[in-house]
Amino acid sequence: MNWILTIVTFLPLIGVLAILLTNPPKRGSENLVKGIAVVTSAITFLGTLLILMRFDPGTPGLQLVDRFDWIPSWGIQYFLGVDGLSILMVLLTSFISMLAIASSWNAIKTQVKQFYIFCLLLETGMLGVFLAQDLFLFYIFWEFTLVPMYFLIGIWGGARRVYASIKFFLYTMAASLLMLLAILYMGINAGTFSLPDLIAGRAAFAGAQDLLFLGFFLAFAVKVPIFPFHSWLPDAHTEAPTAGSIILAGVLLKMGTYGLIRFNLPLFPEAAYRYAPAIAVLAIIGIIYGAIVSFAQKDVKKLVAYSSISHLGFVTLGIFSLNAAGIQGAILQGVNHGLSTGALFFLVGVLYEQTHTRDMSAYGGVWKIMPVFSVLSLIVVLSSMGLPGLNGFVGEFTILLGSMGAESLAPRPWIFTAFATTGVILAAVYLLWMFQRVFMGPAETKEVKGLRDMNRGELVIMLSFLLFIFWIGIAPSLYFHLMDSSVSALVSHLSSTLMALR
Amino acid sequence: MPSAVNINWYIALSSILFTIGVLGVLLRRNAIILFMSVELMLNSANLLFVAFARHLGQLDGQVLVFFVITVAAAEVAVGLALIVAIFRTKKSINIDEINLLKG
Amino acid sequence: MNTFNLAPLILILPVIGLLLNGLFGRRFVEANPANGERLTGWLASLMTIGAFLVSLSLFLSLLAHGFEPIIVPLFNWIDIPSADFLVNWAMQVDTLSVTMMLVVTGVGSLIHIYAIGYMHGDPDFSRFFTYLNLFIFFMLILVSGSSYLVMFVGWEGVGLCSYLLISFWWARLDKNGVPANANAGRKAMIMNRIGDFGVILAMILLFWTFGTLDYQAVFSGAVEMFEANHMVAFGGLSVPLPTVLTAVTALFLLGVTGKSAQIPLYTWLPDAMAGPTPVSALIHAATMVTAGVYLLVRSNVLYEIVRTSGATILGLISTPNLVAWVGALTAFFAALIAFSQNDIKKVLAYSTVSQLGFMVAAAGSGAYVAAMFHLVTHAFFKALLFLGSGSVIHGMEHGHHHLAHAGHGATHTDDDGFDPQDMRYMGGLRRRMPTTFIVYLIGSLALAGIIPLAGFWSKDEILLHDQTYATPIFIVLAIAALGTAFYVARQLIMVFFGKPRHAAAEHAAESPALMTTPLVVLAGLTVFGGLLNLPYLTRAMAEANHNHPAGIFLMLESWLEHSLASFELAEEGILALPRTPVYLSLLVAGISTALAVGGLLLGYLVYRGRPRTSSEPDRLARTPIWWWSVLPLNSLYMKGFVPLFNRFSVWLADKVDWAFWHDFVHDRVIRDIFVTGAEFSANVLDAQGVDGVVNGAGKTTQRLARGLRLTQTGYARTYALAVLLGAVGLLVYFLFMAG
Amino acid sequence: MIHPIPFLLLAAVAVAAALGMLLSHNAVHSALYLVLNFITVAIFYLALNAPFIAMVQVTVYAGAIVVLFLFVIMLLGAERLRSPVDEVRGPERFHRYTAILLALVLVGVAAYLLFQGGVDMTGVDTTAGATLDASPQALGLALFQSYVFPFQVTGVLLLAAIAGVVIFGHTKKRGEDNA
Repeated sequence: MNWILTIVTFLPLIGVLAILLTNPPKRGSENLVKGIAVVTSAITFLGTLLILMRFDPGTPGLQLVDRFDWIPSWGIQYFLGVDGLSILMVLLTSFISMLAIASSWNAIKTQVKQFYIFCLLLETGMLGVFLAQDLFLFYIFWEFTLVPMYFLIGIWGGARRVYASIKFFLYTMAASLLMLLAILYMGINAGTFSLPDLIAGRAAFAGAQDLLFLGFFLAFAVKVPIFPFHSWLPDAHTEAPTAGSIILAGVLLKMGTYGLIRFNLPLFPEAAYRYAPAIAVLAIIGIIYGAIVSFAQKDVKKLVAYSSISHLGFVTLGIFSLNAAGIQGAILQGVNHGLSTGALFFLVGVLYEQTHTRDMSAYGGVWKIMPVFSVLSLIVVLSSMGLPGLNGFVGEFTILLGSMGAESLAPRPWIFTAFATTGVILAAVYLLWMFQRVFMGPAETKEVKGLRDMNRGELVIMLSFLLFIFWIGIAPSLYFHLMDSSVSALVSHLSSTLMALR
Repeated sequence: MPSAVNINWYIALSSILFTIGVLGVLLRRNAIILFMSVELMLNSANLLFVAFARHLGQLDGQVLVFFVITVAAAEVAVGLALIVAIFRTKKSINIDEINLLKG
Repeated sequence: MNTFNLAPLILILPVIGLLLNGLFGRRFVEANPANGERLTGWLASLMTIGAFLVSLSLFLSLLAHGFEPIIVPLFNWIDIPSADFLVNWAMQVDTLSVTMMLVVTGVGSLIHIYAIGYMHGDPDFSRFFTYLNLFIFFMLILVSGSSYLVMFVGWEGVGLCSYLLISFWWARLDKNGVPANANAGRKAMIMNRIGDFGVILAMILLFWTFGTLDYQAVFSGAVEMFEANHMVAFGGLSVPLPTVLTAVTALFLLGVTGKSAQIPLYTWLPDAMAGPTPVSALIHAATMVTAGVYLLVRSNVLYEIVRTSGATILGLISTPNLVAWVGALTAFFAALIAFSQNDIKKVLAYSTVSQLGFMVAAAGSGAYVAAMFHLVTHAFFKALLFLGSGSVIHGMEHGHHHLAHAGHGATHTDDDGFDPQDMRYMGGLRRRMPTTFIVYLIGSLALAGIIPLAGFWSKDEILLHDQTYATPIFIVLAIAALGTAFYVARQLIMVFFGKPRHAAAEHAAESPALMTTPLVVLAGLTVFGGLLNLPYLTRAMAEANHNHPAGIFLMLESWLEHSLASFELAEEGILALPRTPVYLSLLVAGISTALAVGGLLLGYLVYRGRPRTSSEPDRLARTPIWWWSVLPLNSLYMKGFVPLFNRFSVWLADKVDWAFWHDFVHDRVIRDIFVTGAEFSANVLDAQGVDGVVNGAGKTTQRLARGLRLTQTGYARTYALAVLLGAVGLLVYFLFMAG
Repeated sequence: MIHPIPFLLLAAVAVAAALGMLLSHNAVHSALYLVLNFITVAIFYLALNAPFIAMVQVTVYAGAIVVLFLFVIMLLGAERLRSPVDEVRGPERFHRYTAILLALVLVGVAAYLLFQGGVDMTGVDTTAGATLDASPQALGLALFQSYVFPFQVTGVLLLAAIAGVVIFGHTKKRGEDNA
């Protein structure tokens, strides 16, 4: 027992407790609550850094394991562990949560205490999802994240917040139930819920592999979201408050891709090979469809939301390349998308806070009024577009590289790669069009002329995003090394099944 | 620190929770809080039941808890209905103002 | 001593410049416009000049160290051990990259200095120089990277700078309220991205074929596999090497057509003239657009393997030939289109497209040195022409300004339509702007290919090569050369000769020395640039030197062949590279000169004294040539494809995704099913079953409660306390007394 | 059973939540603290090999009962109250002091017992609990075999409760019998 993972996972709850114990704040002086939330999330981030320090990139297996029997009669364990597949996700979670919480300092004016409590609860849930190695525990965390997010959207969201939050909740909940069935089936048949044991005892449920694979896949596909399960995303993204959007795009969607890598691939490798081409087709449709649809959007948040579908199509494609380059690229691209899209939502939030409109036609010429903001936005847009030297490119290129050499997409993987690469063109089409509509042109309206540039706090948040955007773009090796041994173990596990299949 | 948690730990915890519940009943005037405190007391008792069931290796403790929960549910339902009814007439749920039947 | 470890400086210097200017430039300029401009402008220029000096020292070091390529590693970039994928940030200093560095930083420095004068007074002065340094930085990465992926960083980076600089005046709207500048920048970026699509796929194919993207490893691996006749196997594929390389080279060609503005992607370059003129000179004439040519020359081994193997695309045409044809046709059509342009910069833009076509054609037919030679000379004379046109525009604006202030306005009511770039408003400027006129004349004649200016020698080498190996391409290029001379003549006459057709032209003034000095330097380079790769003047001289470069002859070839592996491989007999003849062919030189002079004369005959007024239609306007010169590719894109895409996108977003998938399927179908189920259980099951029982039980309890109520008295709390007292009492009793 | 560290952490949460409920100004907060307490106790149940009870605890207590509380609080608009301190500071000082005193006695007795060595564990097979079959099936069997009569009575009680609530909840119209 190391306890470090447990402690970090539940650290935000201490913040929740502290916030609960504060006096009911008077309107306008909620700084204590905000401070507690920011500090808690910062400490959690430091905690994840501590995990990183104690993490040994050379070990492929789970590390820093916290494991004991929880409900022994059902074979359920309390089992946390971290490995190369999840370490980056854990860091991303705490980082994005910290920035999201910090970014709400001025944005949230009502029910401040509750807001931060939900944010911190959400953080615990997300960390739990990425750390849990027992399927039952995982499922609890997985569902638990829905609740705070539901409230974040439903209480502090935009005009259609109630609709969006209910849709978000029902949609993801419904899909998760299939996963629950699959989990129960496996747990009952194998007598254990802990992932390593299940992987070792795959034979116990190999007969129902296809159905189980689909059960998991649907739950994750909705979360990612993979086309055509994306219908909840534009609503949720658009209506959520800025912090909600940042966390949603930055972390929650990654839970889907992470789940695919963590559960679908090692538990059902044969099914993964069997369905890889079909899923890759969906991924590519997602890439192109998301890009084309986002080009037609008038609402800037919706545009970014659809762009997520496109970006996550790349991630899905990388995962189902089922080779080292593809999967590593997918994991890194998950992080990249979290940073870039998170930053985009933050930037949109800065604008929205001042003008209260998301309609791009209401903007134009923002560059003239907000030069610093605009330059930083440009960098983020370029990062999202995949400009080499920034983070997006590294991930995209690695994924495309993986897909071209994918045995799983044989005999003609290059067709997949070629179609996916059109996403690179389309990304430029919609992002530049967005950039032009918001930032270029003459500054005409009164709202735009009255904008103020970023303040110091916003600048600090933005620079934190940019630090990683540049770092991953210029020197991503460190990040690849973190996951390398785990991914290569996973890939050799996969390819040994492929050998057996042939 | 003793290496393992045994029944005494649960007794301690249960007593503390029970006492808090008692204080809630006696100190608060809000009838709803009062009910909550009662729930807390029932809950602490339940905890002890389950702890003893575990300690003694018998299932009966758990069965009793089941009954307690049922009764508690009924109690809350009725109690809250009462509060609502009282609130309708008195526009207050201050327990100290409900003394109509003072002898 | 060698200076190779100074190489990173050429990247660091521009970064310093751009950081300083980007962070503080605006403050400097706002604090003190005159000094601030000087400070930021010269800071940027000095950084570029510094990079030039470093390049020069690299050049000298290479000379002293036997021309062998040096790799200067910086740090590792993408490293995925389990996928065997490793790309380092590393610079390759070899003769080819140093040539490009010298051109980029040399011409770049001159243009920086020029821009200090040109951009004077612009509110975004510091932003401009930030971008310029950023551009130099990326361009140097492009030419100095030691692998395709690093090259691609620069490749995309210069595309970005191009985007930023074309849309530099993004706030401007044109007469129709269209944000033309911003649109042009976007168009350039998207067109380039279409090309990048090809480059990305090509790089991925290269990786799976050779396991690396480093130039040297790729080329040596390619030759090795080619000799051994290896099959390439990955991702379930197994194909011969030439097939893969055909795909790679064809995809690179797509990248080249994007970056170097060839058919079918050239349409962004004319629009790119919306940017400030120094940008047009630096990026859209001298350096960035030649990146495609650089890529072709850099990949010479791959193209030559395809040529040697005889592999073709679907049995139709081999990729080097395709490259040559794309280049030749672009050269031809772009020259034709230049006929019909009235904007002084648009003429130059199409001329650039056309000249790039010459280079691409040369590279495609195997004349790599000639392509590079033309690249260098073109950088000189086209930069000269663009800067000259900038000077003209500056002069015209000055004249127009002068009018407005001198109150001549009354006589020029048509001023609303005035455009300082429109050649129809010019005329007779040679008297008002003598220095500009002379340098512009030199540049124009070089462009037309008049001996002994630089343009003649490089173009002649290309023509000679194709005359020897590919006659059809030679013919197309020759016609393009004729066309070039013709539009050059038209432009010269319309701008500098005849009578002024607008009061602004009458009052135009010569530009300041800061602008004319770089012009004069470039003019000097244009005059003497031919010496760089002077061929042997007779066949006998060539044979006396065994057809190899010596002395002042063919310096560029002797320099570049160290970087062009296919030269050596051709001599070893592995590759069948067609070697360019090394002596001046009187036949080709004669034809070329005749075409140049003929074209100029023709132009003179057609446009002598024309147009007389700014509204007179062009003399060719009713001829078939004019009709041809409007190649409908741009219209096809902008009027055909783009609206189609827009409509499709809106349809997909509004109808398919929103109305159908979001609203209908989710909010109607799925919800209705749910609601129906819920209503059934609520109305049928609940109301009749449960409620009946409850009502009956309620009455009973009501009666009971009536009775119970009587027992309640007083404060609840008192009772509670009593209960507690009792409980504690009992507890104590049992524990301590009953025991 | 359970490791001391999580036990103490959970216990701390449980006590803190209970205190939170006791001291909150806002009845809604009290209810939420109560939920937290219930959930913590549910976790104890899980640790004590009582999964079914844990589930019932969460669904019935944390779910149904507290929702009912919240519902009533919202219905009455009673969430804002005077501070607990003010509330207590009333005429009934006697009550207050007696209450606190008695509470202290209670805790004191418990502490005394524990320091005395606590429950006599001789002869008790503490390992039996770990292997005790507490599955819903076993519990159900116990309920319907040995405890079937109490079970029926509970059912009647519940019915009575439902009926009572309906009657109380029924708004009488003016002029209706009000006996």
